[in-house]
Order: sequence, then C-alpha cells, then structure tokens
Amino acid sequence: MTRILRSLRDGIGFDVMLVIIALSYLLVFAGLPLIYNVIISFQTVDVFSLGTLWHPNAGFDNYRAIFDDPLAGRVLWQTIVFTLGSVALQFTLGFALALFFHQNFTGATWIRGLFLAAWVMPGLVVGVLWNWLLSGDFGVINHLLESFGLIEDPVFWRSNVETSLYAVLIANIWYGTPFNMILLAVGLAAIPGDLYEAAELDGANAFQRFWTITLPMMRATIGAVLALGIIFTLQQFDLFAAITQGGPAGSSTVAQYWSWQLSFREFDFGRGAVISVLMIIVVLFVSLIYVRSTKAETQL
Amino acid sequence: MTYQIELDRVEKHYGRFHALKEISLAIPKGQFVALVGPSGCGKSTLLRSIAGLERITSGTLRIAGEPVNDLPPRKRDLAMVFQSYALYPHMSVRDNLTYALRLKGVSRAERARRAEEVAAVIGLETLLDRRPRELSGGQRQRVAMGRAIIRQPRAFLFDEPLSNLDAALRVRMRKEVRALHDRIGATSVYVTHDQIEAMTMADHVVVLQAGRIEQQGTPMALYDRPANRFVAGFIGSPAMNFMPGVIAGDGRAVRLALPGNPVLETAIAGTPGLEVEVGIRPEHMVLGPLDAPHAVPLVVSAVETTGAASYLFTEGEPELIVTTEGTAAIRADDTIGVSIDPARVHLFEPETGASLRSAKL
Amino acid sequence: MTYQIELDRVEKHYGRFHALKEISLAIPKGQFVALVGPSGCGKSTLLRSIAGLERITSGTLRIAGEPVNDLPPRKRDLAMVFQSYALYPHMSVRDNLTYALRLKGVSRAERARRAEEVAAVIGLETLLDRRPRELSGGQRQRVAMGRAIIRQPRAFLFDEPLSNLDAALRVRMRKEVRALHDRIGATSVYVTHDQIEAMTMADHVVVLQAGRIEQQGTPMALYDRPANRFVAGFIGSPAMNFMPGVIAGDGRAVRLALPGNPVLETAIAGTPGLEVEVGIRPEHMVLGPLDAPHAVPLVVSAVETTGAASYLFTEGEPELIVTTEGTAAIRADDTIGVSIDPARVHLFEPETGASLRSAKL
Amino acid sequence: QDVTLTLWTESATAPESVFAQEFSAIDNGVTIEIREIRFDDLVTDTLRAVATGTNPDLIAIDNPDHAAFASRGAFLDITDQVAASDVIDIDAVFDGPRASLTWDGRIYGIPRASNTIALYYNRDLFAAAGLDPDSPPRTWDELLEAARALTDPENDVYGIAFSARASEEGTFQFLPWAQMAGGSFDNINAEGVADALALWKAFLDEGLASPDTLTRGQWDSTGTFNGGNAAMVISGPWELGRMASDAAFDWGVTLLPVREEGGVRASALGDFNLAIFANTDHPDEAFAFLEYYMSQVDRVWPEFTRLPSVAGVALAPTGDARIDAAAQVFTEQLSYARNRGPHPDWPRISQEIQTAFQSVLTGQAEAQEALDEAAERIDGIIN
Amino acid sequence: MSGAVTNRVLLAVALALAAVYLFPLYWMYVTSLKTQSSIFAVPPEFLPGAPQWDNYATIWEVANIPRYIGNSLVIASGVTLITALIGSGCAYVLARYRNGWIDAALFAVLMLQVLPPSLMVTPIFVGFASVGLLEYPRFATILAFSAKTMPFFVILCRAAFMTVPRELEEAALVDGNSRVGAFFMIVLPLARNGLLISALLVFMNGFGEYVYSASIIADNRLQPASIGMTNFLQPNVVNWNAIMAFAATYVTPILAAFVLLQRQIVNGLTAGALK
Ligand SMILES: Nc1ncnc2c1ncn2[C@@H]1O[C@H](COP(=O)(O)OP(=O)(O)OP(=O)(O)O)[C@@H](O)[C@H]1O
Ligand SMILES: Nc1ncnc2c1ncn2[C@@H]1O[C@H](COP(=O)(O)OP(=O)(O)OP(=O)(O)O)[C@@H](O)[C@H]1O
Ligand SMILES: [Mg+2]
Ligand SMILES: [Mg+2]
Repeated sequence: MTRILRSLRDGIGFDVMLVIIALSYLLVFAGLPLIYNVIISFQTVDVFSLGTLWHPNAGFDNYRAIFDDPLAGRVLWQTIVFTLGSVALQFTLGFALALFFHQNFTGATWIRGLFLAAWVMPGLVVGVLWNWLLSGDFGVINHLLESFGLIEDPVFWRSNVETSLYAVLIANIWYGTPFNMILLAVGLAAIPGDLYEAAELDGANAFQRFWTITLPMMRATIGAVLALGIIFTLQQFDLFAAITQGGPAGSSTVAQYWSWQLSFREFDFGRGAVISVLMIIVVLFVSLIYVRSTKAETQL
Repeated sequence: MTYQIELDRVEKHYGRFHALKEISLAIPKGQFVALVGPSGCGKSTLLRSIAGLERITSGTLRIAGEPVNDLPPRKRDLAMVFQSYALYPHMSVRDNLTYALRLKGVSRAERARRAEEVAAVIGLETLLDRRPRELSGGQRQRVAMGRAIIRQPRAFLFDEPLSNLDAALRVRMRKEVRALHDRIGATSVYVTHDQIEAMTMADHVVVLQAGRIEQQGTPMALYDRPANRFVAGFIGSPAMNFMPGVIAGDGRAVRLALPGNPVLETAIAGTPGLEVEVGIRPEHMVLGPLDAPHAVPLVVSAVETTGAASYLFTEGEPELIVTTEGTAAIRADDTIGVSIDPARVHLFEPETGASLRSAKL
Repeated sequence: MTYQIELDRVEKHYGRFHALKEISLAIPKGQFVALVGPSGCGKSTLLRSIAGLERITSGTLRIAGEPVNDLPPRKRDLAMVFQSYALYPHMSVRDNLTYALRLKGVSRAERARRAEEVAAVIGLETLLDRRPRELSGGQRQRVAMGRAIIRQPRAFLFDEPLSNLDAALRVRMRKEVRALHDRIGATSVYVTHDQIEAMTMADHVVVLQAGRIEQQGTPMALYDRPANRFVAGFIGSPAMNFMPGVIAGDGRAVRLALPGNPVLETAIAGTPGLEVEVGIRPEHMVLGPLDAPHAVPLVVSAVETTGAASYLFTEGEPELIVTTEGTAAIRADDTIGVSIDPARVHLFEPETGASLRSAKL
Repeated sequence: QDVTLTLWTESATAPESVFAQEFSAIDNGVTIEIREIRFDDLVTDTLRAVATGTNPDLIAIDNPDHAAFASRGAFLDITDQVAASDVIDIDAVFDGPRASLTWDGRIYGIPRASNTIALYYNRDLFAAAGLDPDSPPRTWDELLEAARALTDPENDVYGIAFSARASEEGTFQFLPWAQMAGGSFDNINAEGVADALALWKAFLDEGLASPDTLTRGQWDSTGTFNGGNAAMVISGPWELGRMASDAAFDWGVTLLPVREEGGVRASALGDFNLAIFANTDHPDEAFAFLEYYMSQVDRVWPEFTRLPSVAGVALAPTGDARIDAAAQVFTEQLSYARNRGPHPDWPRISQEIQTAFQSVLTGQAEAQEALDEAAERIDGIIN
Repeated sequence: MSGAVTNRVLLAVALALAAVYLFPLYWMYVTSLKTQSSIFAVPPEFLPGAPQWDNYATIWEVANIPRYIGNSLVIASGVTLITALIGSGCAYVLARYRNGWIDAALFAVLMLQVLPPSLMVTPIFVGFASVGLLEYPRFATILAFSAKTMPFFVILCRAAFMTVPRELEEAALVDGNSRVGAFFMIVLPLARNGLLISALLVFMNGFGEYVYSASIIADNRLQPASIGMTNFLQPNVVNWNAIMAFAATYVTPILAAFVLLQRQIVNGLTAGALK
C-alpha cells in the first residue's frame, strides 16, 4: 500500500494515475456513447425504443441502405472537399496571421485578440450572420463585390448547387481560423530565441528560418492543430443548419449533417449511426497519422 | 588602413543597465583577438553586438570598412559559437554542423564530406546521427564549435568555446582553431576565461571590465606592463599579490608592508613618502633560504599542489601566494624565506589603481 | 564502515549505448571527490544516477548505507549543480536560490537571509531580482552554484560548476566551496575539467574513461603513480610526454628513442630488451646547458608562454613539451638541452598501457 | 396536495404558456411548469424523454408530428373525457385540426390554434406596375403574369417570394400547390403536380423569385417583401404584426390562386396541438388544463394573432383595418386547409417531397421522374 | 526602413485585416439595432437608419439575461475546471514519454472525440436518466461536455508540455520536490501559456455549449444563454434582431475579457534555453 502511494508521489505510478483518470473519464462519458453508436448501426432502431440498448438486429442492412443511397457518393465527395478545404485554409490563414502578429509592433497583441471574436460567438449566431452576408439579394458580400466591380450580377452563394458547399466552407474558414491562429501563436512563442539567432548567423533568411526552424520546432503544435482541425470540421453542424440545410438538393450535405438528418429528421437512428461509424473510421486514420507524426517531435 | 572589424564608441544599454561603455576597438584582418574580463563584464554582449544580434544603442560598427549597424546578422557573414551553444534541437549533429552549408547551397556530397572532416576535428565522428539532447555537455559544446568552424566566414566569434572540455581535448582544439584561423586568414574574436588560452592563442588581448575596455595589447604586454591594478590582477594565474608600500629612499625604492619591512630598489621613480600599492606576481617571489639577503620570512597557512607547481598561501594580511615548482616539501605553519625580484615589482596608485610605471612613461 | 555514497557495480545503458560500466565507488562521509575524465566519458551520467535522475540499469547505489535504487530524488537529500544550469526561467534569481528552502518549509525571513548570504558568496547581490534570461553566462552558472550551496544536504553533486567563471572568481569560489564542504561536513562529488580544481580541492580523484573507472586515489597518488598510460596522460597539464623506449642494462635502466638515445637509470625493474612506452611530464624535463651530462639536445618548434610559465614544443616525432618557469628567452629553432629526472620517469606496457611500476608492486 | 404539471412548448409567450400561467395562478392546487424547447429540438427531445420515461405531462406539438406520438400510445387517449366535457366541443373543431389529433378514431389532444398560408401583395407596387390592387391574381396563370409584370431587377424587386427550402417549411409551402393540382402527400405524382412544380420552376428560372428561395425560410422571404424587394409573398398570419409595423407600403392579402378558374382550393394547415402524455400521474388535472385552454380560445386571435381552430369564434377587431381584412381571408383559407398526414412517419414523407421539388427546381431532375420516385419511396414508407 | 515606419505600416495592415475579419461581428451589432424587415433591405444598410435601441430593452425584459449568463458561467467554469484538472495531468504524461502505451493512449484520446455532440447526446441522456444524474442537470451537462472538451484540451496541452525542458523538472526533483510538486511548481507554470489558452478555449466552448444543455437541462431556470437565445427562434417567427441583440449582450463582455487575457497569456514569458 505504502509502496503504491510512494509510486504515486514519486514514481511511474504518478504518470499512470494521471493517464488512467483521464482515460477512464473519457471512456465512460465518450467511449460508451461511441460504442452505443456502433452497436445501433447494426440494429433497427425504432424512435421509441431509443432508450433501450437491445433492438432488433439488422445486420448490415443499414450499411447497405446507406451505400445504396444515391446521395452517398456526393456526400462523400462533399465531405472531403469541405473538410480538406476548411482545414487547409484555416491552417494557412491561421499560421499567416500568427506569424504576422508575432512581429513586435504596437498593438499587435490587442488586435490579435480581436481575431478571436469568432471563437467566442455561438455557432448558431455565426451561421445566421453568414447566412445574411452570403445572401444573394440583400447580402453584403455581393453588394461589396458589385460596388467594387468584381461581379456583374449577384452570386447566389447559398442557393446555387455549384456554390452552396463553398458558402458554408467560407463561413467555416472564418469560424475556424482564430482557433488555428491562437494555438500556433502560442507554439511560436515557445521556440527559444537563440535558435533564430544561430540560424541568422548561419545565413538563413526569414523564409529559410521559417522552413528549417519554425516549422520543425512546431511539429507538436502543428500536428495537434491539424488533427483537431479535421475532427472539428467533421463535427461542424451549426453552419450547415443555418446557411443551407444541406441544400439545395443535397448539394451541400456533408456526412455529419446527413447523419443528423437521418437520425433526427427521419428518425432512422440506425442509418444515422452508420454514418457516424464511417466517420469514426476516418478519424481513426487521422488519429493514426497524428500519433505517428508525434515521433518526429522535438522535446526541448 | 581598413580594419576587418572596427567598433567606434559603441554603447549598449539593456533597459537601464549600461552593458557596453564607449567601446572602441579595431581588429585588422587576420588577427586573433582574445576578449577577457570578469563574469558579467559584457564580453558576450560585445560579441553579440558584432554579430548583429543586439542592436547597439549608439556608436558605429564597421565590418571591412563598411558601417553595418543596420545590417542583419545573416548579411554580415560571421560564424559564432554561442556561450549557450544554441544547438538546433530538432536536427541531428550532422544537420547542425552542415546547416549553414545547406543554406549556402553546398551540394549534399560536399556537405557530407565537410561534416566528416569537422567531426574528426571535434572528435564526434561516431555521434553524427544523434540529437543534441543525447549528447554530453562537452559534446554539445563541440558541436557548437564545429558548426562555426565548418564555415569560412569573414570572422569567427567564439564565446567560451572550450569551457566544458577536458584539458587534452582543449589543447587539441586550441591548436586546431588557431591553425584554421591562420589557414583561412580569418579574423577571430575569442572570449575566454582561460588564461592559457588567452595568452597562448591570441595576438591581441582586450581586457573588459564593467562594460569598459581597461587595456588592450599583446598578451605579454598585458602581463608585463598592466595599465592598472585591475588588469594586473586579472591577467596571470594565480593572481598577482598586492600589498601596501611606501616610496622610500630617493624615490627609486619602495618599502613593503611585509615582515621585516623590506625595501626594494625598483626601476620606477616616485615621490618619496608616497603611499603606493605594490603588486608582485606569485611566480616572481622566489623561495630561498631564510637567511639570504632580502629574504622575507613568511609563515605558510596552506599549500595547494597541482603536481607541476605548488601554491603556498601565507598567513597575515594581506594573504600572499607564492608559486614553487613541483611538489614542495613545505607544509602549513612552516616558515619560508621569500625573495622578490625588484625588476618585476608593479606599483599602483592606491586610489585610481593606475600603474605608476605607465604614469611615468 | 558505512560510506556516505556507495556504488556497487553500477551499470547504465541509454538504449543500446553503454554509458556506465561496472562502476564501484565508495565515498566516506566528509570526503571531497573529484570526478575527471574526457568529454563524454559518463561523468554527468554518474552524477545524475547518484541523484536519482537516471534509473541505473543494474547494480546497487547506497546512500548512508541504505540502498536507494528506488528512492526518488527528493528523498535522497542531495544538492546538485547541473552542467546546463537548469535554472527556473520563470523565477527571479532570489527564488531560484531559495526554491529548495521553500520546499523544506523554511520561513520567509530565514530564506531572505540565506539568499543574501549566498548571493554575497557568488557575487550576485545586485542581481537578485533579475530573471535568468537577463544574466550573463557566468552569472547563470553562479546562480546554479548558489542554488546548491544554499542547502545543507547530505551530499553535493557538482557538474563543472565553475567552467564559465574567470580565474579570480574561480579561485574564490573554489575556496568557498571547499570551506562550505568542510564546515557542514558534507560529502561532495565534483566533476571538473580543470586540473587545478581537481588537484587542489579534492581528497580523492576518480578518473573515468568511456564509462569505466580507470583509477582512483589521492590527487598526488594519481599524479605520481598513474595506473596506466591513460591516467598518466590525463592527469597533469600540459600532458605527460610519451615516447618509445627499451629496457636496458640489468633491467633497471631504459633507453629512450630521443636524440642521442639516452639511457636512464630508473627505479623500476624490467626484463632487458623489453619495449616499453616511456612517460615523462613536461615539468620533469629540466632545461640545462647543452653540454651537461645526460642532456638531450632538442630543437624547439614553438614556444607558448603564459607569463608564469613557458611551454617549449620540440621538433621531431614524438613532439615533446618542456615546461620552463617564467618567460623563456628561447625561440623557435633554438636547440635546447634537456635533462630528465630518472626518478620521475614512468614506464608503460605498449599494448595494454598498464603501468610497469604498478605491475611490479 | 399541490399538483405540479410540466408543459413543454416552443415558446414561453405562446398562448398555452400564458394560459398555463393563468391556470397555475388560479387557486386549484395545480401548478404548471413550462419548459421552452427550440422548435427544431422539440420532437427529438421529447422522443428521448419518452424513451427514458422523463417526459412531461403536457406538450404543445406541431400538428404533423402529433400522429407519431399518438400512434405509439405515448399520448393519452382523451376521447372519453372529451365526450364528457362541457367545455370542449370536439365537433366544433375544424376538420383539418381534428384529423391531426385523431388516430384510429380516438382523440389524443386539442388544437392550440391554426394557421395557413395565403398570398400577400404590395398594393403600391401593383399600382405602379399597372395592375389593379383590388383584383389580385386568382389563378396560377394570373399569378405568373403578375409576377412577371411586377419583377423589376433595376429596383431590386422580385415579383414573388416564397420558401422552397429543404425543410418542413418547404413541404408546408409546396403541398397546397400539389393539392390544388390534384395531388396529395400519398399521391404526389398525380398528374397535375408536375404543373405545380413547373410554376415554381418558372418563378425561379425567369428570375421572378430570388434564387435564395431554395435556402430561405418563410420568415426571411417575407422579410424581403416587407422591405419592398418582393411584390408578393406567400406566407401566414403570423406575419401580420411585423408587416403592420415594418412595411412602408400598403399591402393586402388574398386567397392562394387556384390552378384555373373554379379549380380546387387547398391550403396548408399549420400550428400546434396540445396533448397529455399517457404516463402522466395526473391525467385529470392535465385535462382540466386542456379545458381551461379551450375556455379561453377566443383570446388567441386578439392577443396572439392566431386563428382559433374552433368554429363559431368571432375574431375581435384588432384596430388595424388591414389586419382585420386579412383575418377574414385567412379564416376562409383555413377552411380549405389540409393536414400534412396524419402519419407517424411524416418527417420521412416530408423529406421525400422536399427532395423531389428541390431536385427539380435546381434542374437536376425532370419533374415527373422526380415525383414518381418520391411517390414510390413514400409508398414504401406508408405501407 | 526605420523601426518606427515599419511599426506603423504593420499596425495599419493589422487594422485593415482586423476590419475585414471583424465585419461579421460588426454585422451582428448593426443587425441588433435594425427593424425586423430592414435586415432584408436591398441594398444592405451599413448603418441602421433608425437604431432600435429598444431591441436591447426588450430582450433584457423578456429573456432573463443575467440568469442565463449566470448559468452559462456555471457550466463553462465547471467544464473548464474538470477538463483542466483531469486533462492537464494526462497531457503532461503524454508529452513526457515516448512508447507504445503512450501512443495508444494518445490515439484513444483523439478517437474519443470523434462523434459530434448531437450523436453523443442520446446515449448519454439515456445513461444519465438511468443513474439519476438528470436530477442534477447542470452537473450532468458539465460531466458530459467535459468529455467532449477533454481530448481537445489534452492534445493541445501536450504540445505545450513538449516545450518545457525536462531538465528543469529534474532540478526541481533534486531540490526536494515530489513528482506532484515539480509538476505543479515548475512544469505547470512553464507550460502556462499553452495551458491557459487551451483552458480559455474550453471555457469559451463551454460558454456557448448548446446541444447537451438543451437536451439535459429541462428546467428553464438552469438553462444557459445559448438556449435562452434560441428561444427567439420559433417555427414561423424568427426574431433575428432580438437574437443578435442577445448574442451581442453575451458575446461582448466575454470577447473583451478574452482580448485582455490572451494578451497576457501569449506574450507571457517563454521557457527558452537552459544555459
Ligand atoms: N539520452 C542519451 N542517449 C544516448 N546517449 C546519451 C544520452 N545522454 C548521454 N549519452 C551519452 O552518454 C555518454 C556519457 O554522457 P555524459 O553526459 O555522462 O558525459 P560527461 O562525462 O558528462 O561528458 P562532458 O564532460 O562532455 O559533459 C556520452 O557519450 C553521451 O553521448
Ligand atoms: N537581457 C538583459 N537584461 C538586462 N541585463 C542583461 C541582459 N543580458 C545581459 N545583461 C547584463 O549585462 C551584463 C553583461 O552580460 P554579458 O553576457 O555580456 O556578460 P559576459 O561578459 O559574457 O559574462 P560571462 O563571462 O559571465 O558570460 C551582465 O551584467 C548581465 O547581467
Ligand atoms: Mg558571456
Ligand atoms: Mg557532463
């Protein structure tokens, strides 16, 4: 007993305990629901039997139904475009802003703070705002583009099957950029200054310093931000609900929105769960890649 | 004449702290300059200012004749060994070494060759693929050194590059550095706390104290003719002994506040009766029989020996150190006779510390 | 007898790298042990193992008689100066110094008092409120030192604590540390590259090479009776000169591969005709008139002088170093006569490097 | 012993909430606690609650969703109490609302109110376009013509606004047109429905309605009408208050145009029902509240601008002539209103209808094909 | 270019960027002052013609804003507390070692936040109902949502802990700290920036939490502001300007606090080199 206590205070027990606590918490409150979702993806779930764990077995019927759905292919493609587009642009813009505000100029820190506004705003409000901004007739974006002479006729961002996905994408980029920026800013600030000094003396220009010092030194942060970015984007829901409802004609439906529609609009929880299981598989790969990438991190 | 590195009344403030005060220094191409001074006197600051890592507050810095106050470090083409090493933690030793070459666009094969070459010099051939975190302190320092010497810059700046190395390695590195310096005809500024390094490697030694240059000159000039008490005490190890004295006789002799109040004839003229501070290096106090003429009797309080030499510490105020060769058979509480070479005596003004010899020159 | 620190066949592996090999070492209470060895030989690893920062792979470590392999560092009650300082960047110098006291629950007033006291010792009274980032390299090192000596632990572990200090400060710190050690009767393990530190401060010197203890003993024992060529070369500065030789005469003499093939009568008995490696320290080669008996004529290739002593490097293979006192009037290309004290000659087996003297003892 | 009932509703300012507070204030030992739930979450949360037995005693629920709960026995069958009640006269309830409450011939609730949609038009713009503000369009052709005449891109004016978005609102707006053309939710591919779709498509393709019609709700569409950017809008009585205060022009309301002169009229039936859950511990107190509600039903128009679902309730004048006139139109329109369903799987049926009209309007499918496919899928759901 | 000029140019660019970026926020404020219909005006009104200040008065009266915000604060604080308490330790360990177990744990942590709340809430609700946690709805919400924010927090903090030199912790151990003590006194302060920012992000997340609160908290009096706001979203009537006024009322103070705090945090000292 004292041995265990001692180990908790000073030894490996301390580490094990810290991880076990967090993991068990997660397993209970996130793991069980996740398993539940996997289970019901193989069951026929009646709206009123939601409360019980055991439902009629459906085998792979739900999966078949999803794969046979004409929407499936489009949703897959749209999900890929939306996720990769969002993450790539959020990250790039976030990094650019973080670097920009990393320079020491008057007010840099204050103004950077303002960029966090998006993070503070509830998703619903952001969705509504972008719904208006992107509106074809009374939308400010069209108005500005027209007054700068960039477009002739208003673009119906939300209602054109060609652009509706991008309408949500734009809003999501706006929404997610500050998250990337602030975390990358923290990562930037943690790089010891003398490395830059050494690199400068070694003849590295700003660009080279970025590629050879900043980027590799920020591996841990970048890996985390990207992995989380993908996962968050895969959960983005409010913006779809507020801007396009996945329409018109499914042109902006992505996996998570479809899953929600199946579960809570059509009350077909089994099929909704199938999509979440497919998303779990995607995230599984993302997680694997992330975990692998941590091998290349640098501990100071 | 244009100098390779030239500082003209350079000042540096850290906030309210005045780190460099009116530093003027001109280093011709090819010279090897040692920068010495007590801890915290501004040596690193001076190096960093030359490198362009610190903005100097005022004054002008020229490299090869051109003012470079506003030139970014990478345009100055200098190589520096940081006191804190500043190794790239995310790169292997090999990549640390060849980073500058890579930036210069040196081919991969050439880089590999140079890395091997330098690794041999710094003795890390087998560790090229390790990360800095997996190296010992001295190995890290050697990587820092290797990173500088792999280049052929206009000037080298070394900030205590050998402090964590053992004596044998240090001797080897000293030679290698000096040979490299001579071979590529570079200019070097070398910060060190090691008297031997400063004296044996440098063409020119600059003594800094509290951000100010106290004296500069060849190593032997500083040893033989220190401009003031500070330099006298700083150069030479163990440090010079100081004691009060009074100018006696016709002004060409000095009476020491030592047992027996010996009077030494010196080569320096002064006003009789003037109180002075007398400095004598431990190695200029010769052990002899107690009854020899002019022998000062001193009681030993402690003996330290390094094998090659022994240091005798004497009782009384001020404590003196006497160096003798080899392992002396003398122990604490023995009384020894010491005779002093009058030609090697230094006199300083008690208040200002200025050397009286130089005052008269 | 129980020892304060006792290592019994301690091994340490870093992955595949074997850093400590069968280290057995017993340090009685109150002893001051210097740990020396070339860069990367495992000194820091040994200290860190004693401190409990590295888990030893096998063997037993005892402190005050108790095995502590599994005891966490804080229960070992040791103070350590890290080679890389490891100052807490978010704390002022004062807080860095008093952190351990705070953990012990020492009162605020007492802590303040102790901080002032230690600051005076390390000469940082005016910098107590600075952050480590705003200190020079030497000042940081002094804080690291202060952090250890503010405590009264069972043992001190010092990892090159003075390497970045100037000579004068180093002398002062040496004395302070040794005085502190004696006052509180602690046990100290002191890693250093500075021969003088090792020889003058330590009661006992341990020479490490490639993770193995080569020899241990009092400083003078190591200087006078090195167990092998490695120790002989490592202890003493400048390093011992080595040259080939052959046992001659009745086995009590050795013929050196030097100009004139001098034959020295030694105190060591060997088989005539045996090839040996002969070691002579530079300070045991005495300059004398060229025509003196046994004088070996050597041509000087370079002269280095530190003021107090000069080192003459000779031409030919092997290069020898001869130490002379003061500033010699000798220059390169001069021919000097050197006589060798036969009593100070060391003989080693060429293959194993083992000392022949010890082999016969 | 005080009895506490819980009522879940979409709004704390809706009539049932206000009446529930009054009912609690009456010294009858019953207190009703109200929980507001966002409309979008109402059904989901209730389902979950029913599944875990944490459901309330009373609920106000959108009428197409009523059948799902009634058919599973989640709602209390109040047929007998209603029959015995002197306050509630179920026969006075309009057919549409009554059908939505009924499952298998039994009664499972009372209607809260009713609403439907009609055509609002901007009299000023009519005049400006040379149309007679007093004879608004009565047939689809007239409607199309009027929309063409009223459309004025120069001044950012669309001829007509409505909502065709992929949500229940879209179904609500589309079904009347399908019904006027002879279709119904269980016969969505009836012959004329394609014509109804053609009409909508014409509005969009000719630029008579904003392309954002596809993603915009009724409230936002009507907003553009109020702002003067659409000359006509199809919407319901809930707009009257906003329009009266915001619209800077003269407006009128008329019945939805029919397919051709004398054609079948149809309209959508909206608004909520009130129901008691079967597992309540206090069915009598809960029913007492329903009775109280019905006793106050004449207040839903003047105080809440909602149309009572019960015949014979006079609509008290509001003091705004336009609103009072509109009330008459809506009351008449209500009499043609048809239910969505009732069917327990209504949301899925509705989804199929939305998919059909959206894919046609975006040009991704031919009208008849899309409708046929929807009909087939709906058949699968119904049977 | 002299320092002062560079400074001013950078500032100007920053302001321009901020202006573009913050436009939606501006739109929120403007809309909250418009009439119901002028929101839809063409061309859009950049300044409300007749500011409807009483939109604010209305929501302040109708919606019990202080109560809602109070609840939001309770939930956000609870979530932050639990997440930070449990998460930072885990993040620290995951940063400290490199082996298969750690990889597995890291993987698990990341995987466990894959599902969107809307899909998690049903099983959680069912589970909570069966163990009676629904009796304490705010606490239940905090528990459930913390599991959502924890992986996020762990992954980010792990990156922060990676920047703390190991040797400092060792120094603390030798100075007499236990592992726990060294963690709290040395490692935590040094990873402070990343931790605080992550915690702040978690707090913000908790402050705007909607899905769990909406499902779990039945009692209006315990519901957070995110739900209070959506009460203006009714099936046919959507009081946009009230929603915007509501959002503005509760976003503004938080934003202000955030701007102030992040400045301290991101700019705080960094560990830097050891030597
Ligand atoms: N983490 C590690 N992984 C692998 N090898 C290591 C690691 N740490 C140290 N070593 C190796 O172990 C050996 C001993 O290292 P240690 O730091 O003890 O040397 P040292 O004697 O203190 O040297 P120095 O005088 O240069 O500080 C070195 O060769 C070093 O390269
Ligand atoms: N960022 C800073 N802020 C304030 N003072 C500083 C800062 N950096 C250095 N100093 C001070 O400036 C003085 C000179 O520092 P510098 O590093 O040049 O000393 P140094 O001569 O290199 O000493 P050492 O031999 O100990 O390395 C020191 O007293 C130091 O405390
Ligand atoms: Mg320095
Ligand atoms: Mg070491």
